[in-house]
Amino acid sequence: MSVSFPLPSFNCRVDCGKDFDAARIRADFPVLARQVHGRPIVYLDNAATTQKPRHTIAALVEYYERHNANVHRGIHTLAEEATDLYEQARRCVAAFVGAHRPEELVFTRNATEGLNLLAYAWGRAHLAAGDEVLISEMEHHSNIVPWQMLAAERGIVVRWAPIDDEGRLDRAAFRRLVSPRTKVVSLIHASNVLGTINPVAELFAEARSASPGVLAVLDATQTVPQMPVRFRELGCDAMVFSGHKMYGPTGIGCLVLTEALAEAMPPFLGGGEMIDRVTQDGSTFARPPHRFEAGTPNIADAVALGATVEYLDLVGMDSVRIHSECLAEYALEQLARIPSLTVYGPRDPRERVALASFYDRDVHPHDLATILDRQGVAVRAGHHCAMPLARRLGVPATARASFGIYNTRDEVDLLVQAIRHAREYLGHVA
Amino acid sequence: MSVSFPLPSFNCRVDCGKDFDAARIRADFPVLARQVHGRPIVYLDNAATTQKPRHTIAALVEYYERHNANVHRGIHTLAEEATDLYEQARRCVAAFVGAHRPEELVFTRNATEGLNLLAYAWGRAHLAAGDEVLISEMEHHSNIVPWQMLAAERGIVVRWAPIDDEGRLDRAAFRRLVSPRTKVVSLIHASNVLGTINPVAELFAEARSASPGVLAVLDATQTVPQMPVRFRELGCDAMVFSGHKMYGPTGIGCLVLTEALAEAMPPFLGGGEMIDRVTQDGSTFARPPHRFEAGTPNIADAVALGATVEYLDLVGMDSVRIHSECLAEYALEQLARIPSLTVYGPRDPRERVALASFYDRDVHPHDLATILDRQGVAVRAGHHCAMPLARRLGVPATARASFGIYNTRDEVDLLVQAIRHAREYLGHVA
Amino acid sequence: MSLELDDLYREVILDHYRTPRGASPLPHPDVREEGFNPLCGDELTLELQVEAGVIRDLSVRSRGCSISVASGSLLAEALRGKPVAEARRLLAGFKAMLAGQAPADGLEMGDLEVLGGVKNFPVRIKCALLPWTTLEQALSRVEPT
Amino acid sequence: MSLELDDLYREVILDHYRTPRGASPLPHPDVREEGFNPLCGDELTLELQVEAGVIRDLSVRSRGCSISVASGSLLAEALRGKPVAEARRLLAGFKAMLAGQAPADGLEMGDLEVLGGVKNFPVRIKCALLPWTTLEQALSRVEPT
Ligand SMILES: Cc1ncc(COP(=O)(O)O)c(C=O)c1O
Ligand SMILES: Cc1ncc(COP(=O)(O)O)c(C=O)c1O
Repeated sequence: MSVSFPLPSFNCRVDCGKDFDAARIRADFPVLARQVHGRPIVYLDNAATTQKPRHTIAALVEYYERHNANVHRGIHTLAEEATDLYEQARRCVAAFVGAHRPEELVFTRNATEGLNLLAYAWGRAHLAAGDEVLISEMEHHSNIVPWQMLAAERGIVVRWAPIDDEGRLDRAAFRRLVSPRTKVVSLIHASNVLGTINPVAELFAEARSASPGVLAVLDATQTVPQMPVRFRELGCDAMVFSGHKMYGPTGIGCLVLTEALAEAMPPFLGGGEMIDRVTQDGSTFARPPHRFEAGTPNIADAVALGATVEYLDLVGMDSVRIHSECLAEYALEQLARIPSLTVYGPRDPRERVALASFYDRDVHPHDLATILDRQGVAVRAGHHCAMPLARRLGVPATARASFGIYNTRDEVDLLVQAIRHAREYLGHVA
Repeated sequence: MSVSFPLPSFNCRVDCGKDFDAARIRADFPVLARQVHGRPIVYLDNAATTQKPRHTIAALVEYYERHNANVHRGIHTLAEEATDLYEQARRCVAAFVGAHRPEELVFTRNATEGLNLLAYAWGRAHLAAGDEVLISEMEHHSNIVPWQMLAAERGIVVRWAPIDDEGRLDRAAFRRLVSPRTKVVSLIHASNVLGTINPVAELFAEARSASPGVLAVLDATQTVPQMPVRFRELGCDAMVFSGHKMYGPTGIGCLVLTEALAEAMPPFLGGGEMIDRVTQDGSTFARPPHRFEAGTPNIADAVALGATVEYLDLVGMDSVRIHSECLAEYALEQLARIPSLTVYGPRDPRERVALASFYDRDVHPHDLATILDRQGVAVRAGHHCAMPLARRLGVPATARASFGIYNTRDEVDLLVQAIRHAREYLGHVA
Repeated sequence: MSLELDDLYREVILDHYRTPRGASPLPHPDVREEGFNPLCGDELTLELQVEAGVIRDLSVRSRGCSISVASGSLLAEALRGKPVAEARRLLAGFKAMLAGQAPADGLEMGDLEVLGGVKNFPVRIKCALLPWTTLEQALSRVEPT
Repeated sequence: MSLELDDLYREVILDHYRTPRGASPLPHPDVREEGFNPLCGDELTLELQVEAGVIRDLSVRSRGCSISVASGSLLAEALRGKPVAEARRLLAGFKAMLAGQAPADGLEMGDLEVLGGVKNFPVRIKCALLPWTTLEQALSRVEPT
């Protein structure tokens, strides 16, 4: 059985000078019809979570109205359909991110759970006091706290690779930090604050040559929605990302693992679905990926994530990447015209995903976000779950505009205009 | 801001002789319009997962089409709306299960994650070699495997309270098993195989008098959808259940905790949302419930679970319980007329939730399930994630018919008829 | 009752289910292998006696549904006295049949073909395969490839 | 720009933001308390000098948005020289105001009322509250209730 979701049938005209047929894409996202404070919404908080195309929403509705059942153990028709849809979604998403086999993909709640799963299941089985986990100064809390918790429990050591003043990882320092004691190197693919895309394949190769058995982990949460990401080409053993940041539903994320890693890893959560045999004396466990999916999975959202990547495939991730580079370039250009702003991260849009964090000398990020909201412009203000990075940048908070496939250059103009308004409103030169 | 979901406006006529206005309720569940192998579906696999009312589905659609944003840290309008909806859902669900305060409710993926959270976070902080965890012979794997994993890691001991031949917990044996060494007593509220409702308030009181500091954990997964469940009246410290088995979406469940327990518990997963302050030297954590909700939560499904309990409140859980008892009684009566069947669990429907597991002397449960499916009747066959119980019953598998609020006595008749057909088809006396 | 169901529950299958062949334990098995399907609880014990590359005798004792029991019984009947190489060919052929693929050229499945209808019942394929995957394990211990 | 926004950003508030009052460290504080809002990163240091139940002097040094800075500055201005009991009443009154509740009978909020508009901006309430919840901590150390 296969369920087909209604899909759009346009060809993306990708052209840096134009807007990548954004009008057509926008029509796929119902929320963009909303007004906020009487203005059409300009949604620039995509790095926090993206909006959802109607294909994704329709997949949820179709699943619940036609096929809903529990998976894997059922003999009746709905159970068979639900199982097929769930495993089909696994195949779709695995293919989308360049896994070799569907079994390499474990469904989690979000990127955070994926990283914790590694720290708990692999970390507790394979790390001992004195072993080092190397992360970077630009990590999201989800790639910091799990390792710190393990450090507190097991005496492992968390090392921090610093960034340079342009917001790039300091390559020389990184090289000095990797050593045979480095047992894990876990890196953010693109920073959710700086926008920087890290040369992770090279970094993992360097780590591996210094410490052959190192576990290389990639947090691809910000890159999967913005560019083609091929798991097997990035030199990592494991990769995590979140569905809700790639136009999919909340509550579903992925942990991609090489077969070798998956086999070497004991289970994390225990319960139904992940067992082989349970007796009063002990239990044996299923093979990956089910070993890591205890209890009833988030079936509907996995299915909807499958529909989402079908949609993204149709839009074309190469086109998405061009669009994202164009918007990054345009946004950097336009924001640079407001002299009171400091914009963080590298200047070259080819090194960035489509987001810009900035700090206005005169207007605190929270005030900016509040005043922008009244003009319909949604940006985020705060530490963006990267407090050590905020400290490194020397600011308590930044404002961040982050772009998705439906955003346009016009919206960048609206953002800039809104910032100028905000400055004026608070009595500063626009 | 408050969002209103369309709600039905009928008065349930509850009367054991009638069918609790099931026709009206059925109309709320789109999937029930489906045909399977040319027959209208008779969905009797509710203990595995229930179907969803259109209110729940509509809440998902409304969330994604109007309010979607990330929660807790956003200043813009959508972020504020999404946060309000999410916290409003927490309040609804907490009230629905009789928690004292919304902060007592932690959103998880499912019941399984809730039990693992306790075993990992509380168990690893408070249990040492030789401490005992007491569970029963009728537990679901999700209340077995997490404790076994902890036993393997920490040398705690898992003790099993036996059941009697009628499928009730053996009270005398239970009393003999509780001692000051008992640090956790974790019990299923109603068995997903036997249907037995355990007298948990009394059992927890007994455990507490033998071991004053014992942690009392309740797996209420099968009772929350079938009867009024009041957390604070059951004498437990923690309680888990799954949204998808109570007419809500997949991917969302709850762990309810007393304030005292929540405060005494270190975090489980680390990442965004659950921190207070993160520095390179270590982190401090937020207060409950957020301490236990790392990363972006499953916002949409939490909101939809809130809509689901609004729906259930309207139907009225007292009425649901009467309906469930009536169906249990009728099903037991009718199944007893097939002499080749052994039906498990106590005879008195007041001691049961609405499900019946049975074994046909002549027809293996898988064959039965396959043949029933061809007649549109969906039942489950297998060990129902309770292998130790299957072993205790002395059968490799059973067939199980489990009922929901939309099932009717007519459907019980169809089930019985279909079993007779199956027997005939395989050459046995119907 | 639908025609398809008759595809699954052929008379031959029900006969093998009611009176499984080759179900007595062997006095001196060279290898004993346990098979288990965690999804449904089906179990079986398979024993082989192998001499000079030939399966002299075998036994399959199943505790499971009609499909797994019949599949085990048909397996026992089909392989008694067959060379191990032939058993491996039939194993591959059986898997192919249930995956809906064409058999290897010239391979005769004989009575085993009655289980072909199982391919239309995806959730039951594991039942039919259980004796064969257990055989695969057993063979790899007798005579590693 | 909408009227409501003017409710939030009153001229008085912006003035306190630009030139916060009471922002110099005290030479001999009796208590020093750090306030922190993990959701947004706002931080402040509050110092008190208390003699015979009266707040002789206090200092609030904020690193945060206009609302939290202005709220700290207004707090410092309002409480200097006030009895601790009075400070507690104002604290309760301030919380009530932001929760949209009526103040206790006869309580005069004075200049603090300019922050009343914050209640229409739920996500900014925490900004306005931060100095006050920090004060609450500090008072509980000076003079436990
Ligand atoms: C009694 C009981 N507990 C726990 C569970 C596990 O629920 P979930 O798979 O949703 O985590 C189930 C589900 O079958 C159950 O019936
Ligand atoms: C780079 C990065 N990693 C991880 C996460 C955590 O994602 P989630 O909250 O969905 O687990 C985020 C989200 O902000 C992120 O930007």
